[in-house]
Amino acid sequence: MIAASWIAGLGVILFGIGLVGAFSRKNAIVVLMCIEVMLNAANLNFVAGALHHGSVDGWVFAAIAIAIAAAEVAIGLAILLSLYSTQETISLDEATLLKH
Amino acid sequence: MGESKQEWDRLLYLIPFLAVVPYLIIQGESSTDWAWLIVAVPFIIFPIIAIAGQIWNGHDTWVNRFKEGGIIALGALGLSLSAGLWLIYDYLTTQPSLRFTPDPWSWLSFDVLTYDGEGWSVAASGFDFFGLGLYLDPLSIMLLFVATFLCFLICWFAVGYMTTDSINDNSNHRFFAEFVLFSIGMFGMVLADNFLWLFIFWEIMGLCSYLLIGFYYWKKSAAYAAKKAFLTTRVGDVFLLIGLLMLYDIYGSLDFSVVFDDPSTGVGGAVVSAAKLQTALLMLFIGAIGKSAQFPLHVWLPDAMEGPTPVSALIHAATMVNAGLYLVARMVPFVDVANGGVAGMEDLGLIVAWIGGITAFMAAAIAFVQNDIKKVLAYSTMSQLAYIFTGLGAALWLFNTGNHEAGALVFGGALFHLFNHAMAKGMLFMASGSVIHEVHHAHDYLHHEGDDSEHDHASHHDFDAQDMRNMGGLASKMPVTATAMMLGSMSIIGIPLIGGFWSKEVIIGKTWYAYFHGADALLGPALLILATAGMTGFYMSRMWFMTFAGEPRNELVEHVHEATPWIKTPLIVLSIMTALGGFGLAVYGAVEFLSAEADYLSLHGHTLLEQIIHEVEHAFLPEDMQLRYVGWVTILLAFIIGPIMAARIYGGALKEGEQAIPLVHWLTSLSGKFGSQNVDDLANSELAEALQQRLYFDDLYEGILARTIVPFAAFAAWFDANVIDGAIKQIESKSVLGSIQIRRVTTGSARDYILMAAIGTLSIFALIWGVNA
Amino acid sequence: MITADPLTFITLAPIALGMALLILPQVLPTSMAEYMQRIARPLSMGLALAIFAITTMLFLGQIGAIDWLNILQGEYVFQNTPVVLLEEIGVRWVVGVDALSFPMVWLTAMLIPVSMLVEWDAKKGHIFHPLILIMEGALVGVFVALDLFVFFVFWEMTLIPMFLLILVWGGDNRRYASMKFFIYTFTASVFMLIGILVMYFNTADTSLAGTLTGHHFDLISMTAQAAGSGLIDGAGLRHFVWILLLIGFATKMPSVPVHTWLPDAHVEAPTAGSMLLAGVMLKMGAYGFLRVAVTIFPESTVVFTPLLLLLGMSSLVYAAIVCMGQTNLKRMVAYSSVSHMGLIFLGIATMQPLGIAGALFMMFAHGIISPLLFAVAGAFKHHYHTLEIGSMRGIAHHSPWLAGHMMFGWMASLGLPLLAGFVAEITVLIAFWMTFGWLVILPALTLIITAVYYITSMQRTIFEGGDPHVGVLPDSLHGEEARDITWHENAGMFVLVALTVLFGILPFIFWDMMSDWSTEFMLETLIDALNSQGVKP
Amino acid sequence: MEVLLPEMILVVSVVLAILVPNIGDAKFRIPLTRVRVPIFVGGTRLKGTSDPRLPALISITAFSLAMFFSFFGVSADSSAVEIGGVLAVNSFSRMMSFVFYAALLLAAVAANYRLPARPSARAPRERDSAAQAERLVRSLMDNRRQVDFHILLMMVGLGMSLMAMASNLFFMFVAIELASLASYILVAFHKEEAVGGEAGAKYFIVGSVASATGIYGMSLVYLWAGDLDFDALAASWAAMDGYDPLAVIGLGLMLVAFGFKVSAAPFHLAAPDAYAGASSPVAGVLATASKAMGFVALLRVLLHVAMPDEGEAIWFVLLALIAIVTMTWGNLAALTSENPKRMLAYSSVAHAGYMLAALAAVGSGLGDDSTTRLVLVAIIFHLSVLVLFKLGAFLVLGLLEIEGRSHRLEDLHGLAHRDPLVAGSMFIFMLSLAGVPPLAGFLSKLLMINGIINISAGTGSTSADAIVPWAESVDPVFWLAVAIVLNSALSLFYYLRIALVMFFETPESTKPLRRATHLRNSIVTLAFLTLAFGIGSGADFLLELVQNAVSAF
Repeated sequence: MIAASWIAGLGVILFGIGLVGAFSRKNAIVVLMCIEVMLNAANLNFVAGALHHGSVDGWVFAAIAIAIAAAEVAIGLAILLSLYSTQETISLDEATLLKH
Repeated sequence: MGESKQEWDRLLYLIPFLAVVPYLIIQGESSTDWAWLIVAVPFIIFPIIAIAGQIWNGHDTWVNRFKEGGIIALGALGLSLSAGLWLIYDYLTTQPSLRFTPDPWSWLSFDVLTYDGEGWSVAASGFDFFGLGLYLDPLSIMLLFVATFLCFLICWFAVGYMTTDSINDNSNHRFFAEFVLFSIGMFGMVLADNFLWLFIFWEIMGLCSYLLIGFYYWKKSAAYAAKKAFLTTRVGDVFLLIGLLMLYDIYGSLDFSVVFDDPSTGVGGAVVSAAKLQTALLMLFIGAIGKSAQFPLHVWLPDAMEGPTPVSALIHAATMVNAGLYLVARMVPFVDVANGGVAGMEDLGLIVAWIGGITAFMAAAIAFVQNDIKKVLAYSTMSQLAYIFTGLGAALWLFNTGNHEAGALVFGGALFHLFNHAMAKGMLFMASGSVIHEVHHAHDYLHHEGDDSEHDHASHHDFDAQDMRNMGGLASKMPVTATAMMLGSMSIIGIPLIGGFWSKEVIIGKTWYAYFHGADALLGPALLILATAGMTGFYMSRMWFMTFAGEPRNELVEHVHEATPWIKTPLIVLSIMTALGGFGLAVYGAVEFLSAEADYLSLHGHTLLEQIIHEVEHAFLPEDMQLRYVGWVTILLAFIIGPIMAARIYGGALKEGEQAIPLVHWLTSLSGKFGSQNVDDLANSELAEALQQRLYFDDLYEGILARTIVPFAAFAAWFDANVIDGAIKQIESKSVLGSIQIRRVTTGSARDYILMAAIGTLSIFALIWGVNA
Repeated sequence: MITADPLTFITLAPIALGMALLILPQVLPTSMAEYMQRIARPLSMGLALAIFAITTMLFLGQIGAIDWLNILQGEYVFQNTPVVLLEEIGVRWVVGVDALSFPMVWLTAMLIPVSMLVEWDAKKGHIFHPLILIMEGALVGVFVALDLFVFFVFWEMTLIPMFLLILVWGGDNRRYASMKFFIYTFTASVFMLIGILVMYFNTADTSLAGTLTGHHFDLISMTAQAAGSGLIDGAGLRHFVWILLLIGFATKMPSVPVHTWLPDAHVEAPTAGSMLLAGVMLKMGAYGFLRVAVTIFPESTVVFTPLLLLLGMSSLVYAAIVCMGQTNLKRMVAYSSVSHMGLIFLGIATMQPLGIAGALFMMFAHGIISPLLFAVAGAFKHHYHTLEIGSMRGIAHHSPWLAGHMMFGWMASLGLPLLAGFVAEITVLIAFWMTFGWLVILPALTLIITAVYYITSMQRTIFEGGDPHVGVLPDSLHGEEARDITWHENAGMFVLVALTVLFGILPFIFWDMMSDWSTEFMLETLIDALNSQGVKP
Repeated sequence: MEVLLPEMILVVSVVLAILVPNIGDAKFRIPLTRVRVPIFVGGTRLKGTSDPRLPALISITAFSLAMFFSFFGVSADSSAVEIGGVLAVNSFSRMMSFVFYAALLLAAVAANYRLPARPSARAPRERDSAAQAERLVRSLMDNRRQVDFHILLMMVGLGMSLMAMASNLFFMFVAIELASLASYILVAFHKEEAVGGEAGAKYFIVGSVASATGIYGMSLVYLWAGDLDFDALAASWAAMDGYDPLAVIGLGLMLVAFGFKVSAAPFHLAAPDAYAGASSPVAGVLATASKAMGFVALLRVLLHVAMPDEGEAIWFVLLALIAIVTMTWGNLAALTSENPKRMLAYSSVAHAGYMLAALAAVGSGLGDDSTTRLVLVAIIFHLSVLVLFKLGAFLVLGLLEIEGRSHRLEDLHGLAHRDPLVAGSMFIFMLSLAGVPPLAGFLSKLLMINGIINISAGTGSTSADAIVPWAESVDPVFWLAVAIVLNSALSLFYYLRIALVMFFETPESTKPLRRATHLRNSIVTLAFLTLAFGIGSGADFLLELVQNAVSAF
């Protein structure tokens, strides 16, 4: 059995990757993926917590979080489509009509 | 003269006004109970004239029937005069029980905190209120007479003078309203029973002086002169105000009755410090200097002649300028050590005398070169007032050194000179006004024929009806005026037996007396006024000769004639007053009466003849040999040297065939006998130039102000807009800059937002870690 | 209601009517709306006059007869039955007047109809006059409110109609001026708000206190507490609160160096706005200072007397000097207001009943005179379309009434005796001499400076035309014929002129109550502070 | 279940909104038979049910009812009803849901004019000109979007309301996500302009990162405590010896998520873009309801969980700093903003700063129960009245948006001439935002400052006899109050600028505004309520309500 701390550690790494990706990548789809990674880091923590504390809650939380992530991706893609339809770009650096 | 008969009809309107006092007398009322009428009636009348005049401006009835308010003003002043005479009569017959009436009401009541060494508490006594009451003594009685009498007469004069000048059309209501307002100030100041109200009325006079000097407001010179007069006197007034504050702090009251009761005891029984009191009195004196146009605040008076001539006559010669003298005269109880005054204030008297002496001499010198008839009179006024100041200064010194008797004599003499001078100078100004008026009319008459009005305007401006160089030989054309002016000049010069002689003699004599009795510092003023006596003889004679004697220097003199009926009457009345009144009063002991040494005007138990001989003997042959010489020198200078010098330069007989009334005619012929001396060299000298420029005082003041106050004010305005407000604006503009900067942070790229939030989060963690570590 | 609780009526009725006249035409059908707009002006004037009548009746009937020497601090007349407004935080509707506030209430009630009269022909009168009516309610509210929350509410509420008056009816630069006016004074008063809240925090948990906070805003109770055990423990905090209050009040007065909003606001404001601004709004500062800061923190006041002296003196002298450098008539008059307001601080700084009474009378007298000045300046703007002093000469010929009022107003303002301003000046100066001695030379010199700028400005506008029949008309007239003021301007100015004379000759009408109140105020409030601070003459 | 009546109404309404417009004459042919069974869903829509105005009607009715019942929930006695261990319905949560529903109701009313339904729209025919055809197509599109919009709006409401009731941290997050995800779409719903999609995208991306961070933080907390029930967390926190890094970091990361919701610096950067890009009613919802949601979350986590019984909370300094930076940043940035919506967004940032400052004062641990309650009342009161004037201001912009655009200051020019009543209302809103008495904004700001002063003013040394020693001795919390008032003063600049252009400038078009009766009435009502809740019995009533709610917190 893998110790909960290892799982949580993986979570830290994933969260870091996700966060760094979120602000370093221009492509909105990639950023969306990074967000997914961050959410997965949280899922790992829930799982680790469930293991550590021996409660089921963590598993449930993780399952629901996955559902949230799915919804988020769906909504995200839809919104990005609408961005694309008006500005023909999904680069976050180029969609800057709104600023200052 | 049908026209003038119609004019006199207007006087019917005066009857209701003049009937009031007789009615009250019949009702058995007391004059002091009704003294408020003197001030109140003009107070009610002046807004009526102003507003009615503005509403019915140019309306036929208003112009012709009411003389644009002149008749109403005359009525009000007539009522004041009658009430004043009633009061004076009562005083002269029943005093001293009438000395003063208590304050009928408290105008301002209040409390003051005092410190008793341990703590503060509301003062139990003293410092409680200001009121307004009536205060009568010989001084105020004399001034009341001068004020009411001259106000009435000069108003009478003005009705003729002002309403016949086309330039005043539709603005005379302004004149009369302001004139009446002025009379409120003068009457009130004379009657008020405390220093505060004295100051209040004093300021009202200042206002009217301003308004009336600026009567021809469109003229730059008039507006400038008005401003100058107001501001210069304001400087004095402010010091006067400080003096009042100090007096109030010392005595806890400004009521004459309280203060004069025991001048050496202050509020709460404190002993009055001579140094403090002297400072207070000096402050008051600065106020007096401003009002009476003494050096160094004298610059406004000559310019004040921009006002209409009746104004010059009343305000700037006969009444308002006396306010300063009145104020100094009121200081006597403080310094009179024989009657409980505070010792150790000799310097006050010396300062007053020196200021007087300097001004007297300086003004007389400047008067030498003036060609404007009113300017000569203005400087003469200044000089004569300075005489009185010198006398009062000597009196203050004598009182303070314990020499009560001599002090009282010179004090009385000074006040008597005030009276004589007011009468004479009022008349002189009216006479000069008569001359100016008629010359002006003659000029208009000459230039009107066939001219269109535009040209008229131009010539109107070029011609100076006041310049004596345009006159000469008017004696035959204007007999009444010439005589009046002659008598007035004589009085001012101090020709023996005529009004001013009696008082001037006393002033000069007693100033020298004070010098002989220890006031070494008074030598200067004594010499100065002695010299001035001779100079007065010169410039007054010069004025008269230039105007009335010799041959006409301008064609228009031919067309001059005394036509206006309202003008002559006051001249005649005042001529009599000047010629005989001064002598008469001197005989009746005016000097003793005015110095409060005697309770009544009387012959002191002698017969009239005895008293006349006594007075004459006393004047010409005083017992003190030193004073006898002084007296003779005075007479020599004033009577002989001055006029003869003037006659040598300016005198001349009338043109062949012209006739004036006998005395005048004789005088002009006499002046012609001294030949004519050419003084062109002297007239072109630097000294003459300096005198023409009024010894550069005006330039000096203006220069200083222009170089200090004006840039300073501009700097202050700049400072306020750019530094104080600039700081606020800086906050605003810096905020705006900051705002633009901070908005740049919002780049529009979501990546940056995330990055910034991440950095923010990290720094927050670092911070928390730091705080907790 | 009017007889039972007149103060509430005169506060709320104008606000209610004003709001109704503003809002109803917007929501009513067109014909009724037009009718409403037509009657808005007379209706406003009617209510304003009614309020003036009520106030005068109160004075004649009752207030004038009270012996204010026996009225203790915290006792007010015409107090209403308190109404709880915000139970949670202890706010109640309590109104009352005493000799400090009543003259101000009367002044407001008098000035409102006068300023309406002067601006009788204002554009969009159906909005203008109701706004002035709202202003009246707010101003009266400031003076009668005895609950600091309500006081503050009215205090700030006065800004809103004034802001709109300047913004909509103002001059060319009204945008900047209205913003500055609002922000400047608002900023100052939020400091005051902090001060009030600290005071609030220290009030005792009595029956008045809010259910949520346990404190209350009741001024009477605060005064009592301050007089008893002291409202705030610790001199440091007391001083701090005092300074916070001072910031708010001094800015409103305004005192140098926080005065610069005033000239801008005045120059741009419409005539009625300037009149009310100078006539009443400035007095709010002095009133509040005495009512709150001095009453509740007498010791701090005594400690900070030098500061008051400094502020008052610099306002008086500095503003007067700045006046001399102005070329805009209204701006000059505005600075002269600053200068005159300096005397109020000086009067209070003397710590003499006489000085405080003088300061009160200054508030009152300036409240009559300065509206006249601004009415005159406004008439210049109205009829000559310019306020530049140098742009015209000899106007007296074309506008004799205007020139007359100008002359009168200017003279009244420079402290001519027998006019209302003189009484204030002389009394403050007497008290000033007693306390500060030769320092009086500065206010005294200011009297000269005041004369200089007033006389000079008059010289350059109404005099010196150079020709008896034509003045030098300003370019801004564009060849139009110069006219005199209209009948309603004239009437309004005449009222002010008459009152200036009335209170100059018979100052005791209000002076007596002010003086008695000041003595009582001194005895009850400041004298202990003076003794405890060991102040010696 | 009747305690959840408002939420039930919303759920039912969502279902109805999905179903009802689709009711038609569709028939289902049973396979292999010819029997056609009418199933009523699909086919040719019935005239009555396919009316494009119907969804709006449903949502407005639903929100009204929900608001109504929520209100009774507030007034009811404050004993909580626990549901499933994750929901606690009490007067506090009802108060908040009341506020949420009110805001959403107004947004729904406004959206009615923003997304006009055109029952008359039809498919273009061949003889129609190209322009006409395009217009017709757009009308049809608008009609289609009605349902989506209102469903999303109701979802937002549902999420927010559940969030206010959550007694479990995870459930709270889920509810927040529900509301947030719906609101992302609402922002992107503004398709008339190119910026709508962009605003949605940015808001979505930044928001998702923030919530991902928050969820990660929550997972750390779970790792630490093993339970996410608030009471359990509070107990764990109180029992914690020293500070467990997991708990502290988890708390910190959650603050990021909430900070984004309340738009606190430095997480607020996307907010102005989102507000400016969204349609005004939506922006109004973001600025009021969404912000209130964030604050409720903050209150729950900070005060319920992470507040020690005595002494300073670990987050005190942090929050105080954030508060000051937030309010200053917001006000400063709003100062020169030329876009009214952006300006209101920045102003909303500033208001978040004020509330954070009040919250920070509680965190200082100087106050007692009553002062804490006072601050809470202040914050909730402020959140409630924000709906009046902040949303009101957005509604005015929405009114302008109906026929034009409202993203330039020029669009407001001369509004007073075009529509005095609306301009007057806007003026009142602006003054209230600035905190000018006697408006509601003043009272709420006063309560907050008062709370701060109440907490801190007593801390100064009483022995200090001069100002400087006293100022040195007083707790720094006091200066938060000064910061708030200074910022209020600064904020006047831009609030008054709105008033200025409305009264001062000449309008670009002199046409009177469109008579959007309900919207206009709403605006005027809000203005009136802003006044009524500022002083007097109205304010008294609301305060009592809030106090009642806070006592259940």
